Amino acid sequence: MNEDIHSISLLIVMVWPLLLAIPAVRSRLPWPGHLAIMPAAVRVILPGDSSFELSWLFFGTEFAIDGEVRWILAMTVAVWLLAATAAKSSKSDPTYDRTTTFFLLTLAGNVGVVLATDLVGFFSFSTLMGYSFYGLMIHGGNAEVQRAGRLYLIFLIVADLVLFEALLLAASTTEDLRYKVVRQAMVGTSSTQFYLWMALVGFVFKAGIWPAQLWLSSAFKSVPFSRALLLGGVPVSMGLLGMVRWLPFGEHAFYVFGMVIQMIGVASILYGALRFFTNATMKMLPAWSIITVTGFFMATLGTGLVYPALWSQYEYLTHPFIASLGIFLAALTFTIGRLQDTRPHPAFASRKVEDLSLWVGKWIGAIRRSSKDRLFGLQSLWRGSWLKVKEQPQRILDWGKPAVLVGGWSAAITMFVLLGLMLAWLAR
Amino acid sequence: MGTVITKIPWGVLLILLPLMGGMACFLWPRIAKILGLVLTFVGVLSVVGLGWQIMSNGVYHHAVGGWGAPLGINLYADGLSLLMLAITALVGFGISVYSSGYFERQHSTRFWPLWLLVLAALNALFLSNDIFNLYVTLEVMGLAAVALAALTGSRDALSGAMRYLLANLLGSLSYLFGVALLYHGFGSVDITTLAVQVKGSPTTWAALGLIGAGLVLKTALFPLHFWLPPAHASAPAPVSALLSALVVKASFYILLRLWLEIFGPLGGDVDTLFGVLGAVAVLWGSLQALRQTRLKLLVAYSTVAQIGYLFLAFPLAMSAGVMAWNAAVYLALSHALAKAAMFLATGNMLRFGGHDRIADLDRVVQRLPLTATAFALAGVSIMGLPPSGGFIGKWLLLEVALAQGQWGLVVIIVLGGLLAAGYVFKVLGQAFTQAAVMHESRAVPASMEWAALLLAFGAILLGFLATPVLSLVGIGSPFGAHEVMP
Amino acid sequence: MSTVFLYALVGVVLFSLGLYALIVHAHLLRKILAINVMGSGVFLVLVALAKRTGEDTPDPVPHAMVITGIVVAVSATALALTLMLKLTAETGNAELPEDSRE
Amino acid sequence: MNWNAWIPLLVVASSLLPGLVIFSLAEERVRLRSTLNLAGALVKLALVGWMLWGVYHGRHYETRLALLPDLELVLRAGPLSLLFVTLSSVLWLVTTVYAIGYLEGSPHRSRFFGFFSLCVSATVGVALSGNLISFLLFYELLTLSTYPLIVHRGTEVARRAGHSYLVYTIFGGALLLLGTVWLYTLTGTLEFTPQGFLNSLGEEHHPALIVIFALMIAGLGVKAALVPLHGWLPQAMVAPAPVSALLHAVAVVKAGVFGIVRVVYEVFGVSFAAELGVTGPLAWLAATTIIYGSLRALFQDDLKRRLAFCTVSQLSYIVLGVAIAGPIATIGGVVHLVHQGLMKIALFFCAGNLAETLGIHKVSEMNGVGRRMPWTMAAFTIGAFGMMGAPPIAGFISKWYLGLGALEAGQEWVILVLAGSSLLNAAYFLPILHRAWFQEPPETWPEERKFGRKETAWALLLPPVITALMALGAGMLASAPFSPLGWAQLIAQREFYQP
Amino acid sequence: MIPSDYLSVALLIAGAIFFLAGTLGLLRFPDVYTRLHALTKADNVGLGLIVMGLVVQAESWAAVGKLLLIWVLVLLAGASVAHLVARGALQRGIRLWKR
Amino acid sequence: MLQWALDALLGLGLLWLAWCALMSPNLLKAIVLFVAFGLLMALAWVRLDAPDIALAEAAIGAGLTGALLLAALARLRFAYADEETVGSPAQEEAKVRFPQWLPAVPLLLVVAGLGYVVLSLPPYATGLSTEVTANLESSGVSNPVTAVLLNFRGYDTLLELVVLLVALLGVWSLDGLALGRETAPGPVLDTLSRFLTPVFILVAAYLLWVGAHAPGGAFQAGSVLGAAGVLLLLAGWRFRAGLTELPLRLVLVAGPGAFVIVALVTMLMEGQLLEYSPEQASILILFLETTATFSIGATLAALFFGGRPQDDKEHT
Repeated sequence: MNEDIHSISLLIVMVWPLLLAIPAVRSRLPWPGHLAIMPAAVRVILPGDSSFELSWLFFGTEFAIDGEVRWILAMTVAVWLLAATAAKSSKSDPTYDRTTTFFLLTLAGNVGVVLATDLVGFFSFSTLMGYSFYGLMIHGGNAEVQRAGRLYLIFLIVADLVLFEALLLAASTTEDLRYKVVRQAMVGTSSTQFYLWMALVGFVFKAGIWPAQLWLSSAFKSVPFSRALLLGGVPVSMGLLGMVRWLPFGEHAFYVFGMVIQMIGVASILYGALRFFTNATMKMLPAWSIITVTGFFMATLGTGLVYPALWSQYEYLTHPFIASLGIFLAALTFTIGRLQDTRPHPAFASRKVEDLSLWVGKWIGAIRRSSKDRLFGLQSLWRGSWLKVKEQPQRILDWGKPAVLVGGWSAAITMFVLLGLMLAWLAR
Repeated sequence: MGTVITKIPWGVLLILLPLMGGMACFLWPRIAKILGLVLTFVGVLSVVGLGWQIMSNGVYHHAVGGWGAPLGINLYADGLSLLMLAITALVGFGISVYSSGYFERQHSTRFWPLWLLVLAALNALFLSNDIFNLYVTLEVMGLAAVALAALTGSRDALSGAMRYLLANLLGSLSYLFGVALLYHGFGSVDITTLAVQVKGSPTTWAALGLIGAGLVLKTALFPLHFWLPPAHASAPAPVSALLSALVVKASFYILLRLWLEIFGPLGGDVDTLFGVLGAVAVLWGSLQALRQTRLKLLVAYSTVAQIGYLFLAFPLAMSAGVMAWNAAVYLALSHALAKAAMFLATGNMLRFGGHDRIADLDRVVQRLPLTATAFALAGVSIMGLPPSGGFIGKWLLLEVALAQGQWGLVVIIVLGGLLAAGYVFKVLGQAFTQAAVMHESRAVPASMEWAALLLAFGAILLGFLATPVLSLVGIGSPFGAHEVMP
Repeated sequence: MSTVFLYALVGVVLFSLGLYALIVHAHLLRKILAINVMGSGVFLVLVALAKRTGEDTPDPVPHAMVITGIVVAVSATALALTLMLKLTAETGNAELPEDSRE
Repeated sequence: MNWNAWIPLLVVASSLLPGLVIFSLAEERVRLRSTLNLAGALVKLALVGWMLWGVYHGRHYETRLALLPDLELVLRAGPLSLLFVTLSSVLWLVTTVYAIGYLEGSPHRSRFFGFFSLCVSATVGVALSGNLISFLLFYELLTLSTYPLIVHRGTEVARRAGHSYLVYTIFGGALLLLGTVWLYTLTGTLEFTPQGFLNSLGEEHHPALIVIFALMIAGLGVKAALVPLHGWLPQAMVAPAPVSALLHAVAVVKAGVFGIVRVVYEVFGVSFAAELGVTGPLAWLAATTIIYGSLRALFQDDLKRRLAFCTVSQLSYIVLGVAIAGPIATIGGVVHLVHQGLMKIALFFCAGNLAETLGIHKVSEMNGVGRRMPWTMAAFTIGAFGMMGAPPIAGFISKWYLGLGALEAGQEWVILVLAGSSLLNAAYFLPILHRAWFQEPPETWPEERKFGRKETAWALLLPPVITALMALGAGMLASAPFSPLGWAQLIAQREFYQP
Repeated sequence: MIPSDYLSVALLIAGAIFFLAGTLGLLRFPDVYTRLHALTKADNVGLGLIVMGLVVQAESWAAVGKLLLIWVLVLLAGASVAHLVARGALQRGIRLWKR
Repeated sequence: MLQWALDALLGLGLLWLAWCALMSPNLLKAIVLFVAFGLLMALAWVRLDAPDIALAEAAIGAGLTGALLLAALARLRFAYADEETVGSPAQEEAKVRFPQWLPAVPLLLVVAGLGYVVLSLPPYATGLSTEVTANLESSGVSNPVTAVLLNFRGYDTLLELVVLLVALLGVWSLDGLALGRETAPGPVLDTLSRFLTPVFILVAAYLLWVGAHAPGGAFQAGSVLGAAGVLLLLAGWRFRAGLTELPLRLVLVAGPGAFVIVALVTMLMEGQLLEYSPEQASILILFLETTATFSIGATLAALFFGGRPQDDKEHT
C-alpha cells in the first residue's frame, strides 16, 4: 500500500507540472510555478526509495528515487522554487501566461530527467526539458536574447542527435537500457568507443562545457536573471548528470578518453578563470564561474575514467556536487539579478536576425547567382540548341498533318494500293 | 419457357426487326422515335435470347432460303458474333436513347430510318457467313453511315462524309475484287466452305491483299485513317458514336473472321505488317489526338489510336492465338462502349456550350456532372486503367506480348496508354477550370446525359466481367484450339 | 488465251485505270467516274471468269452478284453526286477541301 | 453464410456507397451529406475494429471475386493490411470532420465529398488487396479519384498541378502494370505471400526479376515520391487542406509506400530481394530522397510546400526501413507508415486552419500565430517535433527502430542519414515554431475569420488536436497492446520468423 | 450466200456509209446546228438501212416488228433530242454559223 | 479468229473509252464518253453471255448513271458561281499537286500482279453452276440468274433493295439540290414523254414477265420504269401534292417491304428465312419482282430528282 502511494507520488511529481502547463487547467490557480514543484518537494522530503514502472510508456520505462536522485531532486526543487519566485515578480508581463507554460513544461522535463532510470527516459525528458527551456529562455526577449536562444537551440539539436546515436548504439548492444546495465554492457564491445565519444560530445554540448560554452555565456549575457538562474540548474546540471549516468565509470579504464575529458576540464578551468579576470562584469560572473566549476567536474570525471579504482572513492560525491552546483549558481544569479534589477539592459542594435533556413537559402542563392553569371554563355548556347531540338518533333508533326500524308487523298490511295500489294506479297 | 426461347429464331429477328423498323420509320415519321427506341430495346432482348440459344444449343446456324452453303447463304453465330451483336445492341440502345433527345424534328425524321437500317446491316454483318453477303451488308452500312455523317449539312460534315464515302467505296470495291478472286479460285463464297478449300496460291494471296487492304481502309488503320477524323468529328454526336463504336468494328470483325477462318494459316508476314501499322497507329493517333484543340477531333483521333491496338493482336496471335484474339476482342468491345460514351458526352458538351474548343470548356464538371463523369469513365477505359474493359484488354495483350518477349509491342502498348491519358486529361483538366470568356449555355436533356453515362459505366463494368465474357467468346471456339502459352 | 481471260484482263486494267484516276484527280465528279470505272472492272472480272464452265451456259451466280453490284454502284453514285453538289454549294468548289479542320 | 468472406468488401463499400450517393445529392443538403459521410466512416471503423480483433485472434477475412479467368480480385485482411486500413479509416473519420468544417459554404461540396469517399475506398482497397492485380486496380482508382480533388479549386494553378500529378502517376501506373504483367507471365500467380513467391524461380530469371523490381519500384515510387519522381507532390499542394492532409498522410503517398512494402515483402520476399541485390540501391535511393526532400523543404516559404517536401523526405524513412531488410528495420519502416500519417495529417490540418482562419499561407506570415491560435499551434508543435524524432512523440519510435535496424544489419551509414535528416528537420521546423510562438504577431492577419471566442471552428480545431494527441499517444504508448508498434512487430514477425 | 444475204450486205454497207457520213459531218461541220443536221439525218437513214438489212435476215414477224419498233423509237428520240439540243443552244445564245 | 478479233477490239475500245472518259479535260466530254463506255460494256456483257447484265448495264449503268451524272453536272454549273471554270483545263492543271507518274508505278504492279493471278486461274471451273442447274427445278423460275437473285441468294437481293432505299434516304436527308431551273419543257419534249411513257411501262412489264425464263427481271424492268420517270421529270411533270406523302413512300418501300414480309412469312411457314415451298416459289418470286420493280423505278427516278419532293410539307 505504502509502496503504491510512493509510486503514485512519483508519477504525480511528473504529471502534475505537465497538467498545469495546460493554460486552461491552471487559469484559476495562483502561483502555478510554486504549485507545480510542490509534489516534487514533498517527495524529496518523504523518506524512502521507491520506483514506478510504466511498462506501456515507450518501450517500457521506469522512474525511481533513491539516495543519489534525492540530491538532484532536492536541487531541482530549490532551483525551481527560486525561479518561480523570481518569475513571479514579472507577472505584469503580457507574456506571463505563455512563459508560465514553458516554465512548467521545462520543470516537468527536468523532474523527469532526474527520476528516469534508463537512457530512453532520460533522453525523452531531456528533450522536453531542452526545447521548453528554449521557449522559456527567449520568451519576450530582445534580439540578443533570441540570438542566444538560437545558439542554444543549435547546440541542443546537435547534442540530441548525437545522444540519439549513442542511444541507438546502446540499444543495439543491450536490450535493457537502464543506466547500470548499459554501463556494464557498453564496455568492451565494438561500438564502445563510438558510444563514449557520442555521449561525451552530446553532453558537452548540452551542458555548455568548454569548447561548447558559447551558448551558455551568451545566454547569461542576455537572458533576464529570473530565467538565467535556471541555466545552471537545468541544462548544465542535467548535462553533467547525464554524463555521470551514461558513461561507464568505474568499470574499465579508458585512458585516451579519460585524458581527453581531463584536458577538457583543465581547459575549461583555464578559460573560465581567464574570462573571469579579463571580462568580469557583474552579470557575467555566474557564467565564468560555472564554466570553471564544470571544468573541475570534468577533470574529476576524466580522472575517474582513467583510474576506475579512484572513481569508487569519490563516486558518492558526484550527485551532491551537481546539486550544490545548481543551487549555488541559481542563488548567485538570483542575487546578482536582484542587485541589477533597477538597471535596464542596454539595447543592442544588432542586425536583424533571420531564420536559419532563409540564411542558408541566401548562401545557396548567392552561389547559384554567381554560377549562373559565369555559366550564362554556356547556358544560352545550350538553350538555343535545345529549342532547335524541340522544334524537330513539332515539325515532323506539322509535316505529317494534311498536305503530304493525311489529307492528300491522292497520296492516301497510293498508300492503299501499296498496302494491298504489300499484303499480297507478304502473304506469299 | 426455356424451350420457347430457344426456338424463336432470334438471329433472324435481329436483322428483320430493325429492317422493318427502318422502313416503318420512313413511312411514318411521326412514330419514328418511339419505334426506334422500342426496336433497339427489343434488339437487346433478342441478343439475350440469341445468347441463351447459343449457350444451350451451341453455335447458331440458319440456312437462308433453306438451301445452305455453298448455293445459298448461311447465317452463323458463335461466341464472337454474339459478343459483337451484344455490344451493337447495347451501344445501339444507348445511341437511341441519346438520339431521342438529341435531334430536332427535322433531323429526327431523317435520322431514325437510316439509323435502324445501319443497325440492321450491322446485325446482318455479324451474323453472315458469306463473303459476298458481307459485301452487301457493308454497303448498306456504309452508305447509311455516310448519309448519317452528312446529316447536319455543314461544310465540315459534307466534306467529311464525302471523304468517308469515297474511302468506303474504294474499300468495298477492293473487297469485292478479292471476293471475286476467291469465288473464282475456289468456287464458293461461304466462309466455312472456303476455309476448307483455300490453299496458298497466287489467287489467295491477291485476294488477301485486296480484301485486307479494303478492310483495313474501312477500319481506318494507319496510314489509311485519313478519312476517319473529319468524318467522325463533324457528324452529329450519336452518329459519331455509332461510327466510332460500331461501324469501324464491323469491318474489323470481317477481317478478323476471314483471318481466323481463311487467311490466318496462309498469312505469311502480313500479321507482322498489321502489327507494325497498328503500333504506328497507336502512336500517331495518340499524338494527333494530343495536338487537337477541338474535342471531337481529339476523340476521333483517339479512335485511330485505339484501332491500332486491335491490330497489335495479329502478330501476337501467331503463337498465342486464343489469348491474343481474346485481347483484341476485349479491346474492341470496351472501345465500343467507351468511345460511344465519349462521343455522346462530347455531344452533350457541344450542345451545352455551343462549341467544342477544349480550352473553353468552362467548368463542365460543375455544370454537366453526369456528362463529365461519363467522359471520365470512358477515358479510364480508353487509357486502359483498371478497373475497366480497356484494362482487361490491355492486360491480356501485355501478357501475351511479354510472354513472347515482343518488347517493341510492350513499349507501344504502355506508351499508347500514357498518351491516351495525356489526351483524356487534357480535356478533363480544362473541364474543371473556368474559361476566360463566359459562354451561353443550352440545357441538355437528361436522357442524353444518362445515355452517355450508362455506356461509360458499361465500359467500366466490362472490367469485372472478363471471365463470363471470355467464356462466351469461346463458344464455337472461333479462335481455334491453339494452346495458350503459360 | 481464251476471250474469257482477255475480258478478265481488261477488267483488271479497268480497275487499275479507275484507281489511277481516283488518285490523280481532285475533282469529285471525276473521282466518282473513276469509282464507277473501277466497279466496271471488277464486274468484268467476275463475269468473264464465270464463263469458264466449259458449257454454253456460264455460271449464273456471278451474274447475279454483278447485277447486285450494279445497283449498289448506282445507289452509291447517286449519293456521292448529291454529296458533291451539296459540298460544292457550300464551298464553291467541287473538290475536297484539303484541310477542313481548324 | 460466411460473413467473414464479405467483411473486406464491406469495408471498401462502406465508403464507396456513401460516396456514390453523395455525388447525387444536391449542394445544399449539408446535413444529409455529413451524416452519410460520418456514418460511413463510423461503419468502416467498426468493421475494421472487428477485423482487428479477429485477425489478432487468428481469423481470416478474405473476399475473392473473379476478374480474369485465372486471376481474382482478392481482398484479404492480414496484419499488414489492417495496419494501413486502420490508419486510413481512423484518419478518414477525422479528416471528414475537418473537411466538413473546412469547406463550409464553399461550392461543389457534393463533388468534393464524393471523390473524397472514393479516394478512401481506393485507399482501403489498396490496403486490403490480396494480390498484385487487385492492388494495381485500386492503385489506379486512387489516382483517378484523387485527381478531381487536386483540381477541385478549378484554378489554372490547380489544373497545372493536376496535370503534373497525372503525368507522374499515370506514368508510374504504366510501369507498375508492365512489371505486374511481366511477373505474371513468369510466375502465373500474383498472390501476396509472406516472404514472397519468387524463390522458386531459377537463376536465369534473375535479371528479369531485377528489371521487374526496378519497374515496380519506379511505378510505386511515383506515389511514394522517391526522389526523381517526387515532382508532383509539392505542386499538388494547391488542393484544399483536407485533401493535402489525406493525400500526404494516408491516401496517395502511403499507397505508394505501402506498395513498396508489399512488393519487397510479399512479392519478392525480403531475403530474396536482398539476395537479388536490389535492396541496396533502394536503400540508397531512399536515403537520397530523405536528404533531398529535407534540403528542399528548407527553402520553401510556402507552409504547405514546406510540409510537402517534408513528406517527400519522411516517406522514404519507410522505404529505407524496408530496404534495410532486417526485422527491426522493418518494424521501424512499417510503424512509420502509421506514425508519419498521424503526424503529417496533424500538420496539414494546422496549415489548413491557418489558411482558413487567418489567411496565412507562408511561413514568413506566421509571426506570433501561436498566440492567436494556441491549440492549433500546439498540435503543430507536436507534429513538428514528432517529425524531428523527438521523444516521446511517434516519430521517435520510428527512428529508433530504423536506427536499430540499420545497426543490426550492419549499415551504419543509415544512422548518418537519419541524423542528417533530423538536423534538417529541425532546421526547417524550428524556425516555424519560433516564429509562431516567440515573434510578435502583426496588427492584422491577412484574412481573418472570426469564430466568436474560439480560435477557430470546432470542426477545424478538433481534428488537428486529436491527431496530434494520437501521434503523441502512439509514441508514448508504443508498448501498449494494439499500438502501431505492436502491429508492426507482428508483421515483422510474420515476415521473418515464420517458416 | 443466198440472194437475201447479198441484199442484207448491200443494205448494211449503205447504212454504214450513211453513218460514216454523219460522223464525218459531226466531226467536220463548224457549229452545233449543222452538226446536228448531219448527225440526225444521216443516222436516221443509216439506221433505217441497217434495220432493213436485218429485217431481211429476220426469222419471224415478231422479230421484224421489234426491229422496226427500235427504228421508230430511235427516230423519235433522235429527232426530239436534236430538237432539244438545238433549242438549248439557241437559248444559250449560240449563234448560227455564217460563212 | 474473227470472234477473237472482235473481243480484242471490244476490250481495247473499252480501255480506250475509259481512259478518255477519265482523262478528258472537259467534264461534259468525260461524262458522255463514260456513257459510251457503259454502252460498250453492255456489248461486252452480251459477248460474255450475260444478257441480264447487259440489260441492267444499258439501263442502269449507262442510262441512269449517265443521266445522274449529267444532271449533276448541270447542277454543278448551277452551284458554281462562274460557269466557265468548270472543267476548264487550266483549272485542272492547277489542281494536280501530285506527280502523275508516281501512282502509276504501283498501279502497273497491280495490273501485272492481278493479271498474273487471273491468268493463273484454271481455264475451267464450274463454280456453282452445276448446283444452280440441279436446283433450278425447285426454284420456281427457269432463268438461272433470276433464280439466284430471287431464290438462292434472295437474301442478298433483299439487302440490295435496302441499299437503294438507303441511298434515297441519304439523298433526301441531304436535301439534295432539286432540278435546276424550271423551264418550260417545250412541246416536243412534252409530246415525246407522253408518247414514250406508255411504251416504257409496256417494256418494263415485258421485261418483268420474261425475267422468269429469259433475260430480264425486276432490276431491268425497274430501271426502265425509272427511265420513264426521269423522262417525265425532265418534261416538267411532278407528283401531285397529295401523292408525295405516304403514297410515294409506300411505293418506295414496297420492294424491300414485301421482301421482308415474305421473308418473315416464309420463315414462319417453312422455318427458314426466304424458304419458298416449291409450289409457291414462282408466284412468290413474281410478287416480289413486281413490287421490287415499282420500288426500283420510283427510287431511281427519285434519286434523279434529288431533293425531297414533299419536303416543304413535312414541317407543317
